[in-house]
Amino acid sequence: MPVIEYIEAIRTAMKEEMERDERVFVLGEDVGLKGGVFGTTKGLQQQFGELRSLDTPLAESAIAGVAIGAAMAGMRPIAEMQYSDFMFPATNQIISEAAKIRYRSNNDWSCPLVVRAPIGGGVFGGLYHSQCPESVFFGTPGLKIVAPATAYDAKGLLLSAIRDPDPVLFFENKKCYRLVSDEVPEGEYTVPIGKSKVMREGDDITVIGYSMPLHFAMQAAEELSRDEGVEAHILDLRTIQPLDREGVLEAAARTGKVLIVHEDNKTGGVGAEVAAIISEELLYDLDAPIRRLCAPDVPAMPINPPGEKHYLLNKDKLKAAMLDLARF
Amino acid sequence: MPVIEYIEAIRTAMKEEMERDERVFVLGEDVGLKGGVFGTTKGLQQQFGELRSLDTPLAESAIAGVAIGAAMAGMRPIAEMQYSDFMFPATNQIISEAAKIRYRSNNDWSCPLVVRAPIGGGVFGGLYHSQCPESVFFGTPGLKIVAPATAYDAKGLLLSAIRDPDPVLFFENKKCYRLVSDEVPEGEYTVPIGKSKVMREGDDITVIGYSMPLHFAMQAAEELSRDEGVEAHILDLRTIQPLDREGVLEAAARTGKVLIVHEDNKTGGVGAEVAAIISEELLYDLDAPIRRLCAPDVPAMPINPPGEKHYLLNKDKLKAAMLDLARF
Amino acid sequence: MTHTHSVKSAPRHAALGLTDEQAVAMYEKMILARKFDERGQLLQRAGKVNFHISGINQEPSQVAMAFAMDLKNDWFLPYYRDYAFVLSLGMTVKELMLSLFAKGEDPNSAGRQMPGHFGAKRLRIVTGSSPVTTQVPHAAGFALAAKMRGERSVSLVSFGEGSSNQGDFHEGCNFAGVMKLPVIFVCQNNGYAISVPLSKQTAGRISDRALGYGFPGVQVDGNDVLETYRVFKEAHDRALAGEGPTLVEIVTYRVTPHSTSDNDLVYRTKEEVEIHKAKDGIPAYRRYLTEAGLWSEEQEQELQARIREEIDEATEYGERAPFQAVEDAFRHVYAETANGEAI
Amino acid sequence: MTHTHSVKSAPRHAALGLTDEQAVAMYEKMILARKFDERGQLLQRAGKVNFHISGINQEPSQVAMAFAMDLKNDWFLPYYRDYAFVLSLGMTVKELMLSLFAKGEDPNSAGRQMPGHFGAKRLRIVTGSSPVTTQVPHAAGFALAAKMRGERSVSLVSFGEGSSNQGDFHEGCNFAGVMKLPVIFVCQNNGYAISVPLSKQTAGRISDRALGYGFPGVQVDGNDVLETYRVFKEAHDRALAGEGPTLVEIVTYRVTPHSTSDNDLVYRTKEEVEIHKAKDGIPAYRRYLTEAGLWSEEQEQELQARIREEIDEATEYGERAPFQAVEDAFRHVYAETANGEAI
Ligand SMILES: Cc1ncc(C[n+]2csc(CCOP(=O)(O)OP(=O)(O)O)c2C)c(N)n1
Ligand SMILES: Cc1ncc(C[n+]2csc(CCOP(=O)(O)OP(=O)(O)O)c2C)c(N)n1
Ligand SMILES: [Mg+2]
Ligand SMILES: [Mg+2]
Repeated sequence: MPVIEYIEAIRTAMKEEMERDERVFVLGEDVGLKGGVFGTTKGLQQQFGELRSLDTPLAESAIAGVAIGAAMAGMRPIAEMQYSDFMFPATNQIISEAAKIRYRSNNDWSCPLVVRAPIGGGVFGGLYHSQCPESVFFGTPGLKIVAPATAYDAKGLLLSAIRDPDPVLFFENKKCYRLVSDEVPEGEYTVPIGKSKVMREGDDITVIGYSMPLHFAMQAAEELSRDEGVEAHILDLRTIQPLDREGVLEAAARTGKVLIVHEDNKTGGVGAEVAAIISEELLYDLDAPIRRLCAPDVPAMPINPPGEKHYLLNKDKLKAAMLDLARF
Repeated sequence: MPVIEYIEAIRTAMKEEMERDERVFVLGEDVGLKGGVFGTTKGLQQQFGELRSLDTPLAESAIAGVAIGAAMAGMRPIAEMQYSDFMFPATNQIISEAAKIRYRSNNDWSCPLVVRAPIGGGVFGGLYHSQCPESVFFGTPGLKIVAPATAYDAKGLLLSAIRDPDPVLFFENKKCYRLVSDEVPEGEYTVPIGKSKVMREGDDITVIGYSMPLHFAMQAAEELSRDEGVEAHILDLRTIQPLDREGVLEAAARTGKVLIVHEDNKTGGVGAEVAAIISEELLYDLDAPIRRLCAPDVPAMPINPPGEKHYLLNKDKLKAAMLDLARF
Repeated sequence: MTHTHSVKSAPRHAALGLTDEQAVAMYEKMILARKFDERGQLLQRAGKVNFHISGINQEPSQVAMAFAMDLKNDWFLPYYRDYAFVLSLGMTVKELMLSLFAKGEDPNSAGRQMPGHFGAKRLRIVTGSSPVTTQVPHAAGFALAAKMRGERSVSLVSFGEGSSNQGDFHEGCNFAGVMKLPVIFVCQNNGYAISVPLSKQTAGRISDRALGYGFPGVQVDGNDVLETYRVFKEAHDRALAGEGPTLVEIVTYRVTPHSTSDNDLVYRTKEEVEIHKAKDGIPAYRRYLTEAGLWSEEQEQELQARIREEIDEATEYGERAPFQAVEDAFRHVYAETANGEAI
Repeated sequence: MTHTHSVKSAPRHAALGLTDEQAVAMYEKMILARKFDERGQLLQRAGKVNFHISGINQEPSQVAMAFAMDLKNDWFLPYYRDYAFVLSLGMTVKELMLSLFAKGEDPNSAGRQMPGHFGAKRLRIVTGSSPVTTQVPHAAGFALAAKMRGERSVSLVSFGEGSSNQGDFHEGCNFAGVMKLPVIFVCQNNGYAISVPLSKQTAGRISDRALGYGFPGVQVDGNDVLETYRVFKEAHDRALAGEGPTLVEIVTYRVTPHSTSDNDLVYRTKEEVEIHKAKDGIPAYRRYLTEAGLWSEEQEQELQARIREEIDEATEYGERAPFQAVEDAFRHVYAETANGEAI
């Protein structure tokens, strides 16, 4: 199987789905000739024309709102937010509209929309080009939210998202774009929304997370296995809404020691819900308090390199936390 | 001490603070002659004039954005969102701007702003006049969030919020407006932001929550005490950001059995964080799994009375859950 | 925009391309909407329903705009005062009553949403919400879909003048303007947004805003049924001809309080309201039809009786109908599979 | 708006009320900004900094607008290309370099924010963020505060033409319009928003939008320094006279790629860029000063040398300065008490 970059997997998913289904189109800022500021939509306008790879005015509420209208009309829009930091102007359209259209119309109308938005830091983007906005949208019923960590999942989840009959927020990690490459089948396959994946098996500690920090966890796990004989069980949530309850509980029960990781800040993050689910269901199977390793409760990372590094998770921080938990 | 209504406590706080400090003013839709759609600002325009009880155009992003500008300029604006359901157009101003102004300027600028917004259902308001938006803003560093349950706290917290040097979201419960009355001192006093309050002492179970559902918990607790001999310990968070960790842990440790309640839907709510904190710190002191009783994960309550009732918490639902936990 | 009423001999409606039957049907829809609306107010006062929001005095222009549209192909994004509009699109009084009573059979939302929150796919009426102006970009989205699929379809979206100050108005209009989409933006300027008069909403003229988006803006007297029809017909023609959007500002006046929860005498005088009530477009249009030989006192009485019966029946039906079963209250957050599970 | 250059004998700048010293100072600021900006590009290419965003070609009008303002009383809400503007307001090249190198001493953000995110209370420059157009309602808020306190203060806010399509533009302008606030809204229309040309941003003319908010909109050639100054002076006078806001659309062109991360030749031609480079307002202004007897080749060489030295020093200082200590990286989320705790 070909090994491709995470960003290539996203691009390929859009391209193949646009070839397969003419209702699919992508709209956003600079997605046309430029192919997106990261290059995610490169080539789509050349192949599919100006309407299906549509440069919009600089107005995120309209990008979402127009896409919602088109989705209700039967199209399958993919709305790109240039950075997830810039999707907040579209919050009302996403939360008040996309999320509630099916419910409020008692199933008469629906909104099969994908909103793609790059999350995460580590690119010297500073406060407003690095944020993780998951916690803002997490907990809004009616939305599905996915956040792939691998190229394979990125393609498979994006296909599922496009085909899903409800609105899906697709949080792609901009640091993964070119850092992460893995085997991706050519052609069609889907990864189901709502199902987590065991990335690594182990019996000593369980790490639960999503997106970029899992790669640090995997690296740390290899080192811990080699150096300390500690075997980590690592679960990739992949979908953060709806959470895969069974997957979470199974992974937690496996070792009884749970570390939850994400790059979004700790308070009010997805990790809180994962911890709450475990403490609701599995309290007596735990051998250690549930720990969370997340970004600090600070607006976002500074642009200066030491500050950014200080803010972000990395392999060493993961390793220390994992070892500490193993030794508990 | 005079017993006054919750809504009166809010009005009085604004009035007294506007008398004391001429930098304080209130702006929003219909806050002027009409005195707000609930009557919260009644009389303020007559007393303080058109500028200090300012009817704005129908544009929440401007209400927040203009207030942010005025706050940076040294004023103390109180921005009223007519319903919390309608504050989502202002999300970008609140999350990208108000919350980050001090941090991004390295303390050169600040944003002493209060955003008042009525939350909660039970008024036959349906999907868009009943929501609890806490989880959207919870977890955004730089914001403080309060949600009083009593008239006493409403006044004391609003004074603290107005005087706070940072942005505070003040979530007042519209069902409490006229249903809840209690003793409120005349004149100035403050309730500190970030401190919870024990509403009732007991040794059997702990109920932790905020806003309206606490009144159901109190009623249920009285009945359980009388009928079942179960004594509930009830903690009002009052501030939901920053959470009063010590207060939470102390209340949880007191009984070892915790029920968390809020009207916001369960997944991703404030209750998840409370559960996560307890499971992080107190795992070995628990005698039962941490439970949460919240609204279902549904966009919001229907307007039809049976549907609304089915959706909302009430004394009986609380009582059943509390008894069940006591018997665990 | 200037215009002259050119054809001298033919009656105005015929000159505009309206048949006699259509001209009469328009009148009937106005009366139907007015009577439904009055019943809604009564029902609320009688404590039979919690809430009613009225479109009284805005019916003439709402009917006119509906009659200028293509009911088979266009998309409609109304706002909460658009009873006369949706009745003209084919919604029935019974359906409106089911919505008013928040009953399960209500096609708009099965009694989940407040009355006035329209939506019915079979009538191409797009589901709406309470936060104002969100529907404006949706209308552009429907028009974009039509353009992509090469369909001859126009979308019409309406909203109040207060609501035109939301960012979504600007973003939606500009998007439609730059892509020359077939959208008609309708601002029903009734002078108030709850208690806030136009003078505190904006210092500009709403119709002038179109200029900044590169398409025409027209102001029209909403009490003049046929002129309003003409303006919409023209906007519809432009849209179908690929000439892009039009912004229509209907000048009207809200004669009722904002809703049954509002006491308007706190912020305006009875006299002001009376002045505007006197300008009601319905009697004027009735006079027009009478003078054109299309309407008589007998027809009026027959119509009033028929409508009273229709509304009585609908009221009774609505009142008796069951609420949505509470077991179903939490359904349809997401699509369900055939066996009722969420996918 | 029409206008004539009335005074015949006096040179243009004098007729506008600018002293010779001011006229020359304006030129010096343009050159300073241009040279700083070129250095920024070099530093990025040399790998000394990660990122630079350029304001080249927009300096003449930025300087003109600053010189029309009252630096003691007005409030300034610039956007990321406004180097020439903030330099004219009193920010130093050294401070800009500290920001470019993201160092702790940077007064804008202590190296937390990207370069071009200005803010300095001592200069009445309001802290800005990356999401575009959020500063527009803030400017109305500053003006509202001034009005409430009876201060003679104007707020000036600038943004790009792409950004003028955000809802916050509409809401902020309308708010200021209806309350007749002393705000100058400045759209620096440089033809592109990253890769998207004006023709895909809007079908309208930005300056025309003011009409819909009830205040004047003016389009001005940003390469014409003195005409730009005149327009801002007039807007400032109007604001102080209580006549409310003005929208100024500066017509300019972005000759550089969007930022150092952008390759503009993917979406436009070199020829197009060259045409606009040839219209640079700086040489024209230098000719004007020379013809007015205010500038000479010697002065030019002295200036260039002085500026080079200033920039060299600032570069060196910026490069050597320490980053903010990581212990301080998480401070100032909330106000701290005297002993460093959050309150
Ligand atoms: C975003 C938002 N903010 C506030 C409200 C509350 N609200 C409902 S109707 C209304 C006034 C609308 O005025 P206008 O647009 O002029 O329409 P009208 O009611 O006059 O027909 C307001 C403020 C709302 N529904 N949505
Ligand atoms: C809300 C938001 N969306 C997207 C971006 C990404 N972005 C940064 S600059 C820019 C283009 C701005 O164009 P314009 O307003 O014309 O200003 P210019 O850069 O041309 O001076 C975009 C899309 C952003 N900063 N904020
Ligand atoms: Mg109105
Ligand atoms: Mg531009």
